[in-house]
Amino acid sequence: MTTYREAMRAAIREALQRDDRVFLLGEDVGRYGGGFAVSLGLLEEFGPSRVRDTPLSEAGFVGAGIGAALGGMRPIIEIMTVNFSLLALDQIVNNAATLLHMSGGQFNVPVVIRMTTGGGRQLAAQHSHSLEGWMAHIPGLRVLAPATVEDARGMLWTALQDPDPVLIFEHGSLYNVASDLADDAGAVDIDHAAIRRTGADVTIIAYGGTVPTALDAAEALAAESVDSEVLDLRTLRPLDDAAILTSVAKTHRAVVVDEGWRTGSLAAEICARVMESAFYDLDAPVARVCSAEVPVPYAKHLEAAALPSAERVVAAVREVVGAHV
Amino acid sequence: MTTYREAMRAAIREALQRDDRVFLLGEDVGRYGGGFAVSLGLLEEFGPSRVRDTPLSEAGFVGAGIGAALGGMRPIIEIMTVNFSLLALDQIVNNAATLLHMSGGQFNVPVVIRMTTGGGRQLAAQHSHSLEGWMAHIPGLRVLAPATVEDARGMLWTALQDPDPVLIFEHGSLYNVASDLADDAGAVDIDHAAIRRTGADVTIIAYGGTVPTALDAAEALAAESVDSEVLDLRTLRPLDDAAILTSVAKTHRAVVVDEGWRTGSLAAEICARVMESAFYDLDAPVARVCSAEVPVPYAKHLEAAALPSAERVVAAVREVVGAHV
Amino acid sequence: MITERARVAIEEDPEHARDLLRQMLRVRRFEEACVELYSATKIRGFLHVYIGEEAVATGVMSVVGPDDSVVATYREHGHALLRGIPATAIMAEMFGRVEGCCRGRGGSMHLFDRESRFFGGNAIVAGGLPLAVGLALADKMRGRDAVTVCFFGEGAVAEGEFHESMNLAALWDLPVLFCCENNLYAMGTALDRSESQTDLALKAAGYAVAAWAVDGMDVLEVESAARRAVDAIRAGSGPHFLELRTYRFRAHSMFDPERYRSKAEVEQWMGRDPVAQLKAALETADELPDDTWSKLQKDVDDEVREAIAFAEAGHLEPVDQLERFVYSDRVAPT
Amino acid sequence: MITERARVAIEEDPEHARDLLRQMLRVRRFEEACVELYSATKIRGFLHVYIGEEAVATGVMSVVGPDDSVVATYREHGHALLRGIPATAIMAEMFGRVEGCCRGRGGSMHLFDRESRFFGGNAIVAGGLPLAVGLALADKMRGRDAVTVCFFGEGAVAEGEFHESMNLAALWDLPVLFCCENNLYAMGTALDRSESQTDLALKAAGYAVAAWAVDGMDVLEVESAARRAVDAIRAGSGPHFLELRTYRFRAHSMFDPERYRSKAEVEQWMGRDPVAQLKAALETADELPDDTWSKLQKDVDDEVREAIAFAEAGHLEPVDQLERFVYSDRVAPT
Ligand SMILES: Cc1ncc(C[n+]2csc(CCOP(=O)(O)OP(=O)(O)O)c2C)c(N)n1
Ligand SMILES: Cc1ncc(C[n+]2csc(CCOP(=O)(O)OP(=O)(O)O)c2C)c(N)n1
Ligand SMILES: [Mg+2]
Ligand SMILES: [Mg+2]
Repeated sequence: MTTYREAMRAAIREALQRDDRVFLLGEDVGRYGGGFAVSLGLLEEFGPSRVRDTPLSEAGFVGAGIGAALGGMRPIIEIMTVNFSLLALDQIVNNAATLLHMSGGQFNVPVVIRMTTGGGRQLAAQHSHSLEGWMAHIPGLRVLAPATVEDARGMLWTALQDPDPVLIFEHGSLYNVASDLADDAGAVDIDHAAIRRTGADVTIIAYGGTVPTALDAAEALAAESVDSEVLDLRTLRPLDDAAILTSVAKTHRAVVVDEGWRTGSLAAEICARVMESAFYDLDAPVARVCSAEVPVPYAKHLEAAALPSAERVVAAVREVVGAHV
Repeated sequence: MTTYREAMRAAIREALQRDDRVFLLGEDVGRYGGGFAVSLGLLEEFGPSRVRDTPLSEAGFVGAGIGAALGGMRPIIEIMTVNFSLLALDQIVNNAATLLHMSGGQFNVPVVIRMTTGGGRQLAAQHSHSLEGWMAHIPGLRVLAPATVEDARGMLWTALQDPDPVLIFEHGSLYNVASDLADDAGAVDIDHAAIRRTGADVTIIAYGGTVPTALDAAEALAAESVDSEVLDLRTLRPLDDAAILTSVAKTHRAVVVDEGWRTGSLAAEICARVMESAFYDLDAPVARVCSAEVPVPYAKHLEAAALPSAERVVAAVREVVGAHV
Repeated sequence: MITERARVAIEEDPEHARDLLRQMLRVRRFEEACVELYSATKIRGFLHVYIGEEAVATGVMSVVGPDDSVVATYREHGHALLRGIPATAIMAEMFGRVEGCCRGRGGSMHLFDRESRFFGGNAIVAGGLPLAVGLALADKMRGRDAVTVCFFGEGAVAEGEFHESMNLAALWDLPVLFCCENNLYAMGTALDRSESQTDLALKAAGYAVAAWAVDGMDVLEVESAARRAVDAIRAGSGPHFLELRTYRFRAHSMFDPERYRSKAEVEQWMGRDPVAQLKAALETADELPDDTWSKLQKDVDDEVREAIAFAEAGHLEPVDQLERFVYSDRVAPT
Repeated sequence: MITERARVAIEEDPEHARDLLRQMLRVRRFEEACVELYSATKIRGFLHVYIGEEAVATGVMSVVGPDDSVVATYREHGHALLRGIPATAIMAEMFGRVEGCCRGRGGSMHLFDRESRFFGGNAIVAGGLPLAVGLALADKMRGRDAVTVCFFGEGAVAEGEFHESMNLAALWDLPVLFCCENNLYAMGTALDRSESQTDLALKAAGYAVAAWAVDGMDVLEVESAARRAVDAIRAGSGPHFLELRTYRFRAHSMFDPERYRSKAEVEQWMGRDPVAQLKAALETADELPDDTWSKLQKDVDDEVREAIAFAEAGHLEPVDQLERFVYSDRVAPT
């Protein structure tokens, strides 16, 4: 069994081994071993130049990573958590996402920016954001959300081959998830969504930390003979419209599970797209299970109430499936 | 005739006169008169303490404004353009929007943050963002988009009475728009959307800089005997669901015009809400006219092609109204 | 080994010295309990303790008045306690109870108190500095004779928000006391790996801010430096910066294998334990009879025990209140 | 009034001095044309001219080699021209033509050129500094003997990104030359209203970065300082910071009523026009015969005229190409 954390670490190690232009930089990625212990041991293996601790200066080191990419390197930038990425948004939005276009195609920015995202660990309002859907608003970026150990192992290398900036969001609750991983597991495609469970009655669309939630809900629903298809988006920008529409064309019903706040969520985008492209396929409006629109509270019971849960997904599916089952 | 710029200035002047806790701070609001000349003359009238020039330090002075609000003042913070607000997002999202909740209701943040938004003036990729819909994702904020001279005149005072942070987005293309303004024009409500044109066949939903576009389109459509209702959202967070749903219940068709990039736009949120609440009222899927998903290019013809236009709105309405007219 | 300053200070006001000891001990014992309660899963989330650094907040807080404002970091249990938030309310907060100082919404990293002008509790490194500048600006504009004290770690110095805040405070001549708690590490990053120039007080010169370094393990030194700075600020001489040289004895948080520093280094610093130092000084001066010390310890232990009992007995905010405090209850604006 | 350095420099290499004059004049004439073309609505958006500041970019660029990298601001026509981007391509860019150096997508504020390692053209104040740090980091990690030169205004110094970049460059000992174009104003904000401490070279000490101030109106002074700094950087002594004291003769942009400074101040600085100064020095040294000067002027005027003609004759990118360059054309990654 391999944990998501170990898979991520193996992916970084492989990248450092295979391409000497690759290096890891971020706060405490070296001696500390990473805020979430993802890079533990890599400093010893690759040295302080390629596993590069930075001071607390998110704008500075994210911008430096972008500059290094312009200079021919392939940086993996770790922002300890998505919450701190707000300090680096100018660099991400105004530079990384924009330079290629502004320069008329001359300067691409082959950088990968990884960060931990999400709530559920009682870290309260400043440490529990789920901003991956929000970031997916920005043209010029590609946004990934590995939900499985296999994707944690395989998305990084593919992302590093992308000539343009890629953000990878690792949900904090996934690091300890373990599953079997083939010895030769390696790069995976990052262009397509994946069906994690096939079903006929409803499509539950999820990504990252909400995939296990969706699968749990699907299990519970199976007991009520509701047969759910679970679609893992995997890539949040660009969205795999075909996968979404194919599934919805089959089930005629969908529920989107998204840990982002409801208003302006990625779930809203999916609703809009399904309506635009499959309006007449739908037997019910697409439903959303998102986070409550509150800064995430510390207290366990309040936090749990704020975030999507299998129970809330089950309830939403029941509503969508309605009297038809 | 009063311009939008003059109306905004009159609103700031009135606020400075009426409440000695109010002050204006931002880059070049004083001697320069404001990057868009909104505050021209106010330094002379109110002095450098209350019309306070700041160094180039968006995080610093936005955070200072938030702190001053905690300390009992009523700051109006001007961020010269929305593009620079990316540098202050940590303060806006992690502090302004969050302090009330984290403190269990003890510390509200009565701050108003104004900024110029939008494209259309050939300012290219780093100076043409429309991020107001994006910001509307954040719980704890109220987001306003005055589209008329009256609202430019009246929204500020109401916003200053709000105990919580309010962002006001002023579309750069509106500053020179002029219309009659009553001598006694003053505070306006900021809770409701406004119907700017009544119509029966389709609801065109717009806000800020796209309201004139929507009205132009409605005029053109009238010539084709399509009778459009134009709804100006005015407040982007919280959305006035009732106004949207009432209009859609009447027209059964809607087109949202939003200068934000399409994916993850406010328009997507509106689509989702209409689907959630009025699915069976709809005669056609809600359509979106948004910005093309590109960093806004400099060249005039490319920029024009990237942004919503009356022609694109007309085309979208025609599609939505379809064969029924 | 007892410093001359300690000798004199104790001689002049032994009661005050004992009170400083008591304050430090309150923080120490409270946090020791927190660590245990964390292991017992009563407290969750991130927990950052201040053990070893108590002299800093104790010395500074001793010269701060009720109209002054305080801004702190996520390592702020001590600051909150010293500022006067009841131990009960802090502990209940960490238990996630509605009786907590933030109704359970903040937790360890977000303690707030309106009454004592304690403005958090900020989990974004350097995120509190601009707020402190603004609070001081408000005081200055309102003509209030107050000081805003802002605590932050030496790790924050690398952040842009530090730079912008120092410049604004100095440019506008604001009554801010910047207290840099230099414990030599930001998580696992030693100061010399985060700053090209490690003399932090010298950095303040770049902003024309008066600054000096202080032995942060000696509460009397800290108090005296803080008094000097606060007096100068109240006299109108603008922001001041103190580099308080200290050390955290424990891990950064509950998830820290401490691979970045040696046991020997930790032990060396523990030899300068601020609580033990002041206790020894009082003993040397014959100002801490056994029964006084016992009573002091007992009072502190009682306070902590009571806090835990209070927290245990606390209630949960009803879930239907989840969305409250996102916006103000719509009464008249404050 | 001719300086000793100028006398010697001209004596040693009159051809080179004439070339510096020619380069400054190229920038001057090109931008004078831009202003006219702006009034004629051929150029749109924001236009920020460098008139008065030409000695800075000319002197610095003179010591920068082809493998070095350059990062500039939105006031960068001069830098682009001096770096070797053809005037034709720059002018076409400002006309929004596909023949422009960025195919018309960038405009005045976003000139880029891959071949000459000219990395923009950044309209976010201080936004280019972290990029420069990263470019230098890449050079260092690849073992390339190159320097990254980063231009920015004194207004940028207040931004957090300046602070973070200086620290990173120094901490990692990177080959960056920070060129602070101190023209005393950031839009309408005078330096002493943006910085609590206005000696910018001294600020660099806070990062342990070698720094000095230079007369930015004297191209020979600038060149000599830049050479000294670049040589030191190439010799491995880490980042350097130059404060180049200069002045912009024109408004900040085309929308600036210039209410924040006096005509007298502007005129006084115009008396130190870098073009006029060097021309006078060459004349004094008898190194600028009338026909040489005429020829030089004619060449420059021809270049500008050609650029305009080229831009006028340019084409528009087909609208169906709008969404190109948001992502790389999917060929093999570079
Ligand atoms: C902006 C930001 N980046 C990263 C973090 C993660 N983090 C939490 S504490 C910490 C170290 C801070 O060190 P210092 O400022 O010295 O304070 P100390 O913990 O030593 O008291 C880091 C990196 C954060 N909270 N905020
Ligand atoms: C982050 C940011 N804030 C504000 C602006 C608006 N702005 C453009 S130029 C400028 C002044 C910059 O002054 P300085 O850095 O001294 O450069 P100069 O224009 O004098 O060359 C300002 C405030 C901006 N472009 N970027
Ligand atoms: Mg520290
Ligand atoms: Mg300047």
